[in-house]
Amino acid sequence: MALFADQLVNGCALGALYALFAIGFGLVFATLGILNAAHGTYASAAAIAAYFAVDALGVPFPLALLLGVAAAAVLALAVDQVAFQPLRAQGGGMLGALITSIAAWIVLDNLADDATGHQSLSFPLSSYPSGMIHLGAIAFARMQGWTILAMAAVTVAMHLLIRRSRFGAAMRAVGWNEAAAALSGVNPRAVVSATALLAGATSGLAGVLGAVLTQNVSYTLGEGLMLKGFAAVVVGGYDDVRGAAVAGVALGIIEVMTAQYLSSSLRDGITYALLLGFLLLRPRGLFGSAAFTRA
Amino acid sequence: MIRYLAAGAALLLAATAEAAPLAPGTYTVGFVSEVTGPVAFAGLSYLHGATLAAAEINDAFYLGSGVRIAVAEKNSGSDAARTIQDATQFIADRSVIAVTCCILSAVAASVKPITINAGMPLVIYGATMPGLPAPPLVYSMTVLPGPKDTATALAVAGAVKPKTVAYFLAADNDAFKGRMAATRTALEAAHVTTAGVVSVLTSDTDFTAAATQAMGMNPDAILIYTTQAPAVGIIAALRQRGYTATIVGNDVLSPVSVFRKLGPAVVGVPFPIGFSADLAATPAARDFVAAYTAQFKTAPDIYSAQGYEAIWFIAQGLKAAGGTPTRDSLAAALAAQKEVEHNVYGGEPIVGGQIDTTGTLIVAWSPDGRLVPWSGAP
Amino acid sequence: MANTLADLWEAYRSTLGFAIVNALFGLSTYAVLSVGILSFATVTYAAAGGFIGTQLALQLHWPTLLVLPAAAVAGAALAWLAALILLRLDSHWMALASLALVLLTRVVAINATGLTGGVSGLSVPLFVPFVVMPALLLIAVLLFWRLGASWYGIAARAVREDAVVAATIGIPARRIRMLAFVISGATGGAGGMALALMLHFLSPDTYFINVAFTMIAAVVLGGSYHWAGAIIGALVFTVLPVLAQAVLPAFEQVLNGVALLLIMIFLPRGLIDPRQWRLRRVRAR
Amino acid sequence: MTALLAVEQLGKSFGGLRAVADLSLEVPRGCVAGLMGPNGAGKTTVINLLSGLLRPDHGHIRLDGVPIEALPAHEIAARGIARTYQNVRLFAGLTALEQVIAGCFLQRGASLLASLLGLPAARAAQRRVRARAMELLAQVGMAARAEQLAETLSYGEQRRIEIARALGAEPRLLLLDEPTAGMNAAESEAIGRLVHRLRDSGVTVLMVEHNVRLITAFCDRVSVMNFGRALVHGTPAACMAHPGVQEAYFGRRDDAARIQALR
Repeated sequence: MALFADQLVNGCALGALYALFAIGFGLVFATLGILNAAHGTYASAAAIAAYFAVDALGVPFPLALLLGVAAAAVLALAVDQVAFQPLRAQGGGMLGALITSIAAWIVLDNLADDATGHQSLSFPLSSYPSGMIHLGAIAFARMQGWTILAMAAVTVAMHLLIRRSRFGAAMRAVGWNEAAAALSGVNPRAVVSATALLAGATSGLAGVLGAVLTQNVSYTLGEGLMLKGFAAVVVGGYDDVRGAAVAGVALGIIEVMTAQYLSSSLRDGITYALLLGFLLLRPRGLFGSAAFTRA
Repeated sequence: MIRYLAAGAALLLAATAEAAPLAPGTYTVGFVSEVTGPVAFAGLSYLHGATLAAAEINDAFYLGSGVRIAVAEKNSGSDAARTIQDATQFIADRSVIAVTCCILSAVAASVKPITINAGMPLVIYGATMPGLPAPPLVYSMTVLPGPKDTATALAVAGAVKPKTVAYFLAADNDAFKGRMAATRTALEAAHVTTAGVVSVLTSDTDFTAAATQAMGMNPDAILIYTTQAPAVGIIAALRQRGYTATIVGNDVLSPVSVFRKLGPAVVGVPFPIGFSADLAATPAARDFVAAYTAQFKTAPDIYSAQGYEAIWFIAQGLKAAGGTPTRDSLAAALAAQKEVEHNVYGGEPIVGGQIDTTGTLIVAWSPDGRLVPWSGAP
Repeated sequence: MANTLADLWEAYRSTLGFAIVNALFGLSTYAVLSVGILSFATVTYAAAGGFIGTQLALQLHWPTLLVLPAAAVAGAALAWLAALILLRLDSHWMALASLALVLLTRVVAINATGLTGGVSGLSVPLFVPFVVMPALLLIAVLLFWRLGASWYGIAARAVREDAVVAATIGIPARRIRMLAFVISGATGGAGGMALALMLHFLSPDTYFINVAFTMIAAVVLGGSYHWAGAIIGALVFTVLPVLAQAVLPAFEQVLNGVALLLIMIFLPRGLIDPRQWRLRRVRAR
Repeated sequence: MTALLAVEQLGKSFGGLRAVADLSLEVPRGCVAGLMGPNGAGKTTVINLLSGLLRPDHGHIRLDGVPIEALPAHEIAARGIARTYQNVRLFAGLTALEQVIAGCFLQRGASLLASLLGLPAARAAQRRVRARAMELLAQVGMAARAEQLAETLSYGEQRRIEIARALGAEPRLLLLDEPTAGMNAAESEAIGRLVHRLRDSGVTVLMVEHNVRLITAFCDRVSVMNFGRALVHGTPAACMAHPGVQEAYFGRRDDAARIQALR
């Protein structure tokens, strides 16, 4: 039973990373209509920036985490300006943005690989709160606890921001119809930039926390998050922060439990089958009401 | 310089008893490198080792005066298609007499039939899949890790006396599957019970759950049969979660980057190694370490040694072929070689095109980041 | 001179072979793009063609030349099944679902050891005369050329540009898309077997992200409004790395990404763009 | 003899909004029928229901007595209903001629295999389709523009090409959704004459139209809708005089009188 409880916490912590990643990914998709294949590279970049802040500059971990998150946000904004803005100006469709995001993904992944010297680095044990916490029979790493808390806090904050604030209303307006939003006094360019920043920051948070949890600072960090985070977005629904969070955590738990009680070779198969299943069984529910685009 | 000459002279006496001297000229070896892509960190070491070997061979006039060996490099980025293109370009280039390549087993398996079909001698420098060598055309300069793993596991079991052990296995890597199976059989024959096998995938990054799973089996020791990134992640997760008993690693733990990354977590973890700059035992090995460190500002690793051996082995074959060697005569000459004469392992017999080393060197990282012989302590 | 030419041919023959394989993958992607669908499932068809074709040759000793059409049939059959599922979705989700299919393909390739050799891979000890490769491409070109010139070509463009309007002039969009999937599957399946013949070894990673990337890059670079675009794009993208390696090996991959980005921004319709030709023709008058 | 098109108790809601409510109307063979109503009356929804882009919540649509409301759009096109769109929807990147050839899809007359193999029958069918498309372009006065990209043409020209494309399906009933929107008086007049020519060649036409003058001049009969319901059917003159219509268009009756007085 203690093993089950331990694995449940492990699954939650892993799922929290997927959830954090999925929140930003879904945000960009809902607001900007972009499937951003480069979203995972923000996570890698944040981890690398935070690592060098700790390793080369001796910055304390909480500050390094903020630096990493900020770096990811700025990177996301830069990618948006370089890879997506020109297409927006041309009125290019979603296919074009998908392809430029793949291009950005290739470029950033390779630069990240160069930055870490083609290997995986990790934060020195002494640099972050690394001990174990024992709650009764359950044992988990301190950082796992922080990760779950961070995910919960970000979920609540983002939900309130999107559903309750003026800015959130502007975001939803741009997502619905950019031209109409502009007419009603929203500055779409500002909303787009802010969305990119927010998405980059959440992905960056997932990156730094994930780098600590998995002792992996390299480009593979973002790639690993990418596929699972993407599954979480689809399963949870891209336009609802709570959905992404729940689905991300659920996927993490399913993965861990599958490996523990079934077989790790089934693990990815189950995740992707779940992804495909949701796409098929809830296509309209996920895509909204495109009443007569289907002939 | 003088020591090269001395080494060269000694080998000259040993190896060229009957062969005619080589016709003057430059003999080119096609080297398919992997200096970009997923295994670039090792790819560079192989290439450096190979270029150092060629320089030594030429400086020592090992092949005779006016005879030089050249290494022509083409980068493949570890992509099978690119490797094949590079290999066919070497095959088409009449001045190339042999090709050496491949870290990844799948890439090596793709290139092998093409070079065999073209009658081109192929020396594989990195891939560990058993069964790749096929004399007279295909040779492997990689010491097969499986037997060394088993020997290490038995030695550790003898010292630590575990009742039960758990295994970590990279389930999507066939080589490791075979290595684990052989070790498991040997350990079970020595009455060490298997508590369980935790499967991971080579692309995994999170090992907290896997570590929890293994520790839930309460093993007296844990043996790791995965590629480098998972092995590092598993050791880190196990130690973080408070596992203090014996962990047995494998040769992927040898690069110094692993120590830099894991620090105290990996100290004392035993694993077998074919070559270590810290433990260079023979004069040839010490010379290699010194020359390599002087030229590349870093100590050679196991990969550097394999790249180095590959070129020396081809040179040895060229010398044995004598006259004006062709790809055919080189192949025939390589097939006749019983060992790699200029080696850094302290003995390197060749059986069926596959090299081996005598004995098993079991090492562990010391707290100050050097490889030292394993002390036998848990 | 003749010797030099023969050497050149020997040296770059395999590059041409891979370019042809990539062109087949590009054409497979074009086949569905030409009805407005972005699908990564070409990777799946290629895997089906490659593994099934190889097993037919190894287990049932089919002659190699017969294995290629069989691989095309296998790819087409799988594509038909995939279409039954995917065509229920709207375009964005179709692209995502096809990606999920690719990920599942790798899971199957690892676990279906009887078919794929599992993680240890599958040796393909089959050799065909090189002329088979250009012949294969020629057949594909004939197919796409005839399709483009027939009523299917115009119906496909109508469905791509506006499936709703197409339906109201009597074009059964779903059936046209089914057809496109089957054509994509056949081309992808044959391409998968051709890749097996080039590589002589298949591993679970053979038919994975690399193939997806190559085929997308080929179509984007070459242009997705004419079948010739996929072929030109594949040729350029196969040769480019060989050249880039000579110039800036360390940043080769980065250069690939930058090239893709610049093409998409400055040449969004690719190198082969029939619309541009038409506009120019009108202006020239 | 039954009407060509008979709509019975047709209803369609979007969320809570009843766009079409219990609408019934008939279009006899060989006439030009007009469908009028203020903005938001549900006219375009009716066209979308008739052409199969929307599925009705209830009610029937009969073409020549056969119910078609459950058929997919391309089946309805095959049964003989073709349409144009309020905002011209031509295929990007295709020439004028290709647009019309696409419209002739139902007349393709060759199997895919025959076309692939280039069999003589398929080639002949292809020539026939091309000739027919040219003929249709000539019929709408656009033959000279055949090789031009449709998106480079003027709005009025694009509308004509859209009509030619719809005619390619050889419809019995042609639905025109505001065919003169954005046109000047002369262009509108020309469209009106074109519609008459079509009627005379045997095509029944149902057009949604705002232009009261055009309706009066060219329609044989009119149905007026408001709030998704049919207000009145009849000749154009009778409909215009109907008080409900006046109210629907101009607000309350006394307002309408005042507006009349102001003129």
